[in-house]
Amino acid sequence: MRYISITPEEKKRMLAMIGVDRVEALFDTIPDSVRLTQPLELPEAASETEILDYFKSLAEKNHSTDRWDCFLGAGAYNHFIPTLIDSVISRAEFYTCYTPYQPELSQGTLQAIFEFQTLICQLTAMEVANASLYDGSSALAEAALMALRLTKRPKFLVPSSLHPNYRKVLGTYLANLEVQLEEIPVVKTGGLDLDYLTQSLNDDCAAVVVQSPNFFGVIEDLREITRLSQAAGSLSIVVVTEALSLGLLKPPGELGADIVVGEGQSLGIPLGFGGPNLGFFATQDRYKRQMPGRLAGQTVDSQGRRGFVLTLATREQHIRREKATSNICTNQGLCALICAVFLSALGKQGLRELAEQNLKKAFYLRKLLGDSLEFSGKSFNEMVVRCDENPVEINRQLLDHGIVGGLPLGRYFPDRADQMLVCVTEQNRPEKIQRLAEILTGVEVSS
Amino acid sequence: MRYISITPEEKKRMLAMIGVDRVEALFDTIPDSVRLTQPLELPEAASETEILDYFKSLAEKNHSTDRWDCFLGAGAYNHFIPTLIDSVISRAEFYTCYTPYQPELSQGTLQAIFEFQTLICQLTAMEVANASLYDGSSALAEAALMALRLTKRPKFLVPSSLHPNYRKVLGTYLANLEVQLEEIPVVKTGGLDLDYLTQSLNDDCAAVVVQSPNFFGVIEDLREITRLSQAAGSLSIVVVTEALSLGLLKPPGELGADIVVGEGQSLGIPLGFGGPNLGFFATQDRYKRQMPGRLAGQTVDSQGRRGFVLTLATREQHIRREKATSNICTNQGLCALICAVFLSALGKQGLRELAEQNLKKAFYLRKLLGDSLEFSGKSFNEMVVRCDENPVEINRQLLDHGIVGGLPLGRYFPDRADQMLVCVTEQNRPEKIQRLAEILTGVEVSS
Amino acid sequence: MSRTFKAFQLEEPLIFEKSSPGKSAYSLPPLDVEDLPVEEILDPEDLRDEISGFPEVSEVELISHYTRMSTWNYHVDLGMYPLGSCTMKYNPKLNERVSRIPGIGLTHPLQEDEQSQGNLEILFRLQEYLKQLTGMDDVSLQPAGGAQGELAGILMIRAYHLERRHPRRYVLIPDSAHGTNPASAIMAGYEAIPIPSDPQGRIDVKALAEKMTEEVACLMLTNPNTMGIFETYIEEISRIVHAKGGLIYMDGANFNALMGYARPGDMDIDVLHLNLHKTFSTPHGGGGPGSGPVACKKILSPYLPLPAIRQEGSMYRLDNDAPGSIGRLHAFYGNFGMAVRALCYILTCGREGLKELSEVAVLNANYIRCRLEDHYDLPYSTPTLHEVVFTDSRQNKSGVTTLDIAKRLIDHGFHPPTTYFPLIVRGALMIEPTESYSKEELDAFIEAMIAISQEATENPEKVTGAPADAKLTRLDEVRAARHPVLRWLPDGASSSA
Amino acid sequence: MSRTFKAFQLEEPLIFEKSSPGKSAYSLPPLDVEDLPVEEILDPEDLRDEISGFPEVSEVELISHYTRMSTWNYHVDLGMYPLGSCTMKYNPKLNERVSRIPGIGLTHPLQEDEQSQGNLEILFRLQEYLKQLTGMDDVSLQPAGGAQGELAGILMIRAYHLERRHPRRYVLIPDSAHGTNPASAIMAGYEAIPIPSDPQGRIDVKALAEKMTEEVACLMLTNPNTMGIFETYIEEISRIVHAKGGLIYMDGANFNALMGYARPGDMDIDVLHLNLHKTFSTPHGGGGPGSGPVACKKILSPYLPLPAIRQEGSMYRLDNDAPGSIGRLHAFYGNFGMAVRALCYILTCGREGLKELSEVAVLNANYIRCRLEDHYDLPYSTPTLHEVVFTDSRQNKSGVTTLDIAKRLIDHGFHPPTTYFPLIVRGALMIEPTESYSKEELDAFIEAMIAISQEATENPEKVTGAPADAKLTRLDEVRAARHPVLRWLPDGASSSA
Ligand SMILES: Cc1ncc(COP(=O)(O)O)c(C=O)c1O
Ligand SMILES: Cc1ncc(COP(=O)(O)O)c(C=O)c1O
Repeated sequence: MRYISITPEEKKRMLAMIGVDRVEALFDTIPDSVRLTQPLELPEAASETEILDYFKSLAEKNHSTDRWDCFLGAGAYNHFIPTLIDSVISRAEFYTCYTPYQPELSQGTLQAIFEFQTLICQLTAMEVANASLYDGSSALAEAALMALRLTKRPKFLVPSSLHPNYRKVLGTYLANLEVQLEEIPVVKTGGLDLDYLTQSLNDDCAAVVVQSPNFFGVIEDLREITRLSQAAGSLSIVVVTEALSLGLLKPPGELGADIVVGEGQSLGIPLGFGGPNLGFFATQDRYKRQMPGRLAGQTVDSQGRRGFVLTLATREQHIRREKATSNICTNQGLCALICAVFLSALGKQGLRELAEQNLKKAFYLRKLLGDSLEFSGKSFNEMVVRCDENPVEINRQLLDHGIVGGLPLGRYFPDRADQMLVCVTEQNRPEKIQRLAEILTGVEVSS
Repeated sequence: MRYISITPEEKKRMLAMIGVDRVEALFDTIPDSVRLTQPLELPEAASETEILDYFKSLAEKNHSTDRWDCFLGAGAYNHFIPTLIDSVISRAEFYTCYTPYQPELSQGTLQAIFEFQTLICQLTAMEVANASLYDGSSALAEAALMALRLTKRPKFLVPSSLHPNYRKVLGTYLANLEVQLEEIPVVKTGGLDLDYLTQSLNDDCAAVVVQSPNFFGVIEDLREITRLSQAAGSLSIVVVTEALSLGLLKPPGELGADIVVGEGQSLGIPLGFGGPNLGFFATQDRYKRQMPGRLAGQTVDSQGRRGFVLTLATREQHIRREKATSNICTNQGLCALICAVFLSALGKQGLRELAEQNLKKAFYLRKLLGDSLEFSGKSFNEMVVRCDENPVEINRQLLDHGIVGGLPLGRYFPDRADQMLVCVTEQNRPEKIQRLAEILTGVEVSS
Repeated sequence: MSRTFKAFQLEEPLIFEKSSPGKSAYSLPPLDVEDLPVEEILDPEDLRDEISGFPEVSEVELISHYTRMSTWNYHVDLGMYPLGSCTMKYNPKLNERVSRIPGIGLTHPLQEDEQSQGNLEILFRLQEYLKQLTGMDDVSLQPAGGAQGELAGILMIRAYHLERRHPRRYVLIPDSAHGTNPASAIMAGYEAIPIPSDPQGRIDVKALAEKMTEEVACLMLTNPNTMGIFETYIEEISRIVHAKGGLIYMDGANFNALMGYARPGDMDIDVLHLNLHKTFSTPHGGGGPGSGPVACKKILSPYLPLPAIRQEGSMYRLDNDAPGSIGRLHAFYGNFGMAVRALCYILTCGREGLKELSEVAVLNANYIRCRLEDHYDLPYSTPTLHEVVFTDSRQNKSGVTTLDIAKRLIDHGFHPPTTYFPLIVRGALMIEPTESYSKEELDAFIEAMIAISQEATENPEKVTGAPADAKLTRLDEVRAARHPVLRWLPDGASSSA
Repeated sequence: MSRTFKAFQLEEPLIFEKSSPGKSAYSLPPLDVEDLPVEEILDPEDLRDEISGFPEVSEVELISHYTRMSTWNYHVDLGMYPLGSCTMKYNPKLNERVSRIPGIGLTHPLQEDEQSQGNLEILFRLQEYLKQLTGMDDVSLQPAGGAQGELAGILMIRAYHLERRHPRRYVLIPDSAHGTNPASAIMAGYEAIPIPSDPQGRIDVKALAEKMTEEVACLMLTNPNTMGIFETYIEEISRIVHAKGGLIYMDGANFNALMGYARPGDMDIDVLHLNLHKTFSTPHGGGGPGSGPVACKKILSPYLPLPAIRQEGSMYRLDNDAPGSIGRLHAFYGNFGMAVRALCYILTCGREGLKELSEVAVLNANYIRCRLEDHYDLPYSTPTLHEVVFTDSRQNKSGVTTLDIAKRLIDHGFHPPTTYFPLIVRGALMIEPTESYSKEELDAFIEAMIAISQEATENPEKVTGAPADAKLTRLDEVRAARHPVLRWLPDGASSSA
């Protein structure tokens, strides 16, 4: 067993020192009645070669984006990942260490978290951000819990344009807490119904949740929504599933958001079949003691030198147990590092350029799709298309063209069974965008 | 340009400090007449995405061993490479540093070289080994040059069973030094002709060169050859192109070799289209001051603590210039590290087990080939097969079975145009070995 | 040879402090469609201004930035990391490689099942193995961490009770439990009632019997518990809880003690979570990502999070159809990449290997215990499994505390154990060696601990002033919390309370 | 913020000293053919005994062994590494990734050309770009290092003269040349004649004219030379050499100074080598592998090493057919992996980028020169390009030498420059910053150098006693050479002279 460093000989000596004769004796506190008597039904150890062969054979059974042009988005985006990221996160110094409980031995991780928090603040234009949460959906749930703590009000307004899986996770987290979720419909633009929102807002409202760009790809009028919300004494929680959009769009913090949560996967994290992802959480300074999750803070050592520590731990489960702001312990540390490296690598110019490429390439498709678009609202890199055929069927055809098509909306919205949510990123080649448009519209693209 | 860290603004300030106005002025010592006036005809900078796409498209044009079962050996062997090797050598600490000229800042590299030298000594059963040479072939050439220095005799006996490319490199290095190379033929076993050798040995002989297992895969009678050589006052240079054989076969050092050189590629280094490889060089302690190449040695620091340095530098070009034992400067440092990691990972048991697997799988093919074998001598993992058809033609057929066949010997030996040198390693699957045998012999294998 | 030496390392400012205009570390292909001005596509007022203070560095600087920072971390590849309850074992390189195979990692979670058969097989197979290892009937890999696994389990318990028309109010939690346990119970809408430990360090069965009522939804048990002690009276505990219609949740964070020796499923456990980032060798990543699969008995299967992964003939598919389910906990399927690594680990170790891991983990902990018990106070004489908890009570006499001992271990070249946890042990020093390290490494740790106990008497300032040999001396945590500086600001100013 | 701080690091014995029976770090699949005893296949006397002292460690130990050792190295990703003549520039991560694409790296060198078209394209394309960059007519990528490139070039020159029936006897080599130059000349069967440098640090043209006879095969010139000085009189030099039928070899190790500014091909150079591991960013690997392509004018093309890579229509093929060739220098095609990286680098930088690299490399060197010339003696006032050589003559007055200054730089957190080379400069300190590092890093280096020059006067023992902050203090190199211990031996004994 190459992962064990004690030899049989040493085992014997150690057992002798301990004063037992067989290693089994060390397990004697386990009553016989619950002790395993027969061997587990597990395979024999496999060699490295066999394991690599096996996983490669599994890989062959997936339609991966290195071999297919993929137009799926919906909360997980196929973006460029600079090579240097893996060089950084493959350093054992970063990936094998624990949460930085001992700051003197963890300044690398702590400084990186501090930088990550700052970058998220810059990106969202918020005042504070935490060290990460599991993913965008649970970050939203945590934001709702925080809004509950802050407002003690029982109602959340949630648009139907929120990512349906986020909606479900929110439901799971709030299920037992005696709150209501009221749904706000969307209008023709694809944005949420502001009139409906106005009417629904009252002093029962803990928070208005709004995703922008929303699940249908449409950019919401955040300024107006946060204004309405604030007027009703409610908080506004802005959800961002496509974090790259923050490279270009006015950040929620400048538009009045109280809490901004979202998914950072776009920022350097491989699609990875949906995980690990990166939940981010930002809010205003005045709310920081109600935030969930870890926070790195700057301080000094006993000689006055700058250093970083985990701080405001009295919010956390390991100190406050049942009074904690959340149960979260392990978060998505390495993904936060990835995100920090990604943002630092792209930097001011690169992030903008990448975001613009997404906008322009998606707009190129929008133009090709013309009348087939379901919504009139402006979008970043996603859009909903009405199809003449069943979208699932269309996707099957697309496979023959080396294309993994968009998301058939019928999967989540029975009344949208004829629609497909399509995402275009910088990774999609123009030929494939054209081919997609042709198959979706039946009209040949002249190029 | 992401590989440059000076901003345009900084450039200006630096130029001002230097006292010139344009950066071009710094090049004023280059006469106008030889200065480049028009831009180079090189492509524009390509992005990371484009570059990855390009190299992946090139990869598709190769028949690589991750997709084909490969029966080529002949000095480059397709062996298992433990994953941990790349983890070690991908540490920038190891791969980005220079030759350890400053020992206080290079103890990691130096200790690794010292370990490598020891491992090569253990493997070959020789007393000293250097820090590496370019590859097996130039290591042989350097050995010949050393034999010249030691004996001052003008003749080398070189068997026809020496790797033909090694023979060529030897020729290149010795071309201008007034020495003769006399060829020793092989006998039916595939081993060199001992009678011929006996007759050719005289006091003109600087060294007898012998490769074992030889180019035809046959294990030579090293004990007898070194005995004969020594009796004539000649040195013996043993060449090992398949270093893995040393995990099983009696090491040259126990059989009387004066110098053992070879190729370490088998020991953890990817095939890599033939390079980088790893020349190793080992000899007896009494010859160490005539060795080419770098040597790490143990010493102490001014406080008496153990440490390592490059030593016996008076053999080397940077100290002795034209009187150096060789011109070599940069060697194959990182490949030596790979080899050290590989040998330490496999260890005593693993190396033996891997070597045995090669032996047994090759023997399995030997049995299937039966009468088609050209030579009767014992072999490790390579053998020569006589074919009914043109081996190049056979190789074409094999491709259809996912097999990259052996080496058509006609490429090097016109009189062996009907023969193929086949290598079997632990990487070849039994089905493919069977298929190969079937196609080579025309006889179906019952399994 | 002493374990450590002191040498220079390099400082490094914040990335923002290195930044200057005109540097960059990226390259993008040119836009390959029509290049319209952004303003023609979006309303100018929807566009953000340049992000002030955002980094601008070259690739070279970026790499040296993170490389330097990395050298300030202690980590598993460097040496023993005996952080109790965290199972800081070796993270195999093969896992990392396998998880980076493009066809596995470069896959979109919303592809049709037929397009993801490889990945679904990974999930399915891992589930099956975890069922076998734990003796439970069903598994969901969705929880993205241990705490989320707990939440899932408690939500399932609640759903179970709800279906029986009575969600109940309380969750019983031993006072030695991890903080996530009560926090998770609360998030599921319960109140937590602590159960004291008995003088042997186990759950006080009498107290349990007293608190156990029909208002109690479940007991949250950690087994072996956070003292490394097996809950030997598990059967009695189970009877007490089940007799009142309650269920038993097991925190399986300490499963590294049990593999091949005992299975929660055979102990009447109803639901548990595992930490793939502990027992199954996936890296801790400086704080995640982890993975906290939840495993349950049949009675709780209907409530498992969605989607489930099912095998139908030779096909795997995602199943969202379970009306009783607690629903989703994650936008997709949890931290899939960790599942890949865990499966790779199980296949590498195999049946025998996994058992040997637990065996050696327990052996090592007992070896440390036996060699240190003359030097440090052992609060419980009860036999322990994979970890051992000492206290600082002997060293207190010379004014040396657990914190001091921990910090002094740094100077001896070791990461400190977990400190002040479990809460019921005053000044706890919780040591979990795992199976990974050599006897030489264990001995060096033991000797460092012994040396510190001597220093505590002979030279206490050395201990209370530690660390002296780390990048920084002790950090002012009070100041960090009183005047929080949680981000860098361009003008050197800082957000503060 | 000071550049360095001191903190503990971990010691580590030799791998042999960690070894004990029963540990292993490997796994192999079971043998999948008939398992005959080895003795039935081979003669027992052909089999070796167990290798005594061979390592036996676990994977965990192996990883921590090399990880700890790695931390004892200074390296390019950590900071500036101003080793003159070595061009210690950043080694792009993208190069490393590209070189590890399985379809490129997992290829056998003896496959038929049709099976290796991708790799042959890499070699061919790189050759074409190097031709363009150097202005030469032909390139071979076979030499596995700079020194082998030199050997190749000199052998080609010899072959050229031999074909003209007179191989000639001498090679003229400036006294400032790198040691490999004379060593290579000797290996090709020539005698080396040194040519002195003139007071400006250039080749003494008069002396050259005197030594240049019809017995001289070639002049081996380094340009810019090892002082970083361009050989401005290159045209006159060329006339002198060529007039006597001699050829000019150029050591192109310093090509990082010239890209986009000048081409050896336009300077009447007949043959040169480049160091891909200098100018073209392939990593130095702690001493290789490198790559030393040789480039030549048409007159020397027939002698290039074999095989050549040719394009025929849309196919690439290896060509072994050149009767005049000097033959092979490598069993296969040289260090192919380095060619992959170099091509990746050229494509990444592009025409403009390569020029900018040279520009900034020269700018940085001149900036350092200008900021240090008040503090260190500059032996030549001649303008320099990509590197600058100072001496220790000012510091000598207080007993401080180049060696001391170099060692003291370590304490300041920098890798020292090249020392005592070129040989013609007494106490040379040869600084080559390259284009990679930031101005902050250059400034920090400059300040460290200035601080040392102050220390040399004010506190010379600090300098002569350096390094104080490295893993070890100065090592006893004399002892190493007098009593060589070149390998570990099981009994702690050692081979010695
Ligand atoms: C006993 C115990 N339970 C639960 C947890 C929580 O696990 P996670 O950090 O993955 O949320 C931990 C981890 O620290 C633990 O030690
Ligand atoms: C000027 C000069 N020439 C030649 C060489 C030799 O190159 P290599 O080390 O690749 O053999 C070097 C390298 O140190 C050098 O600096």
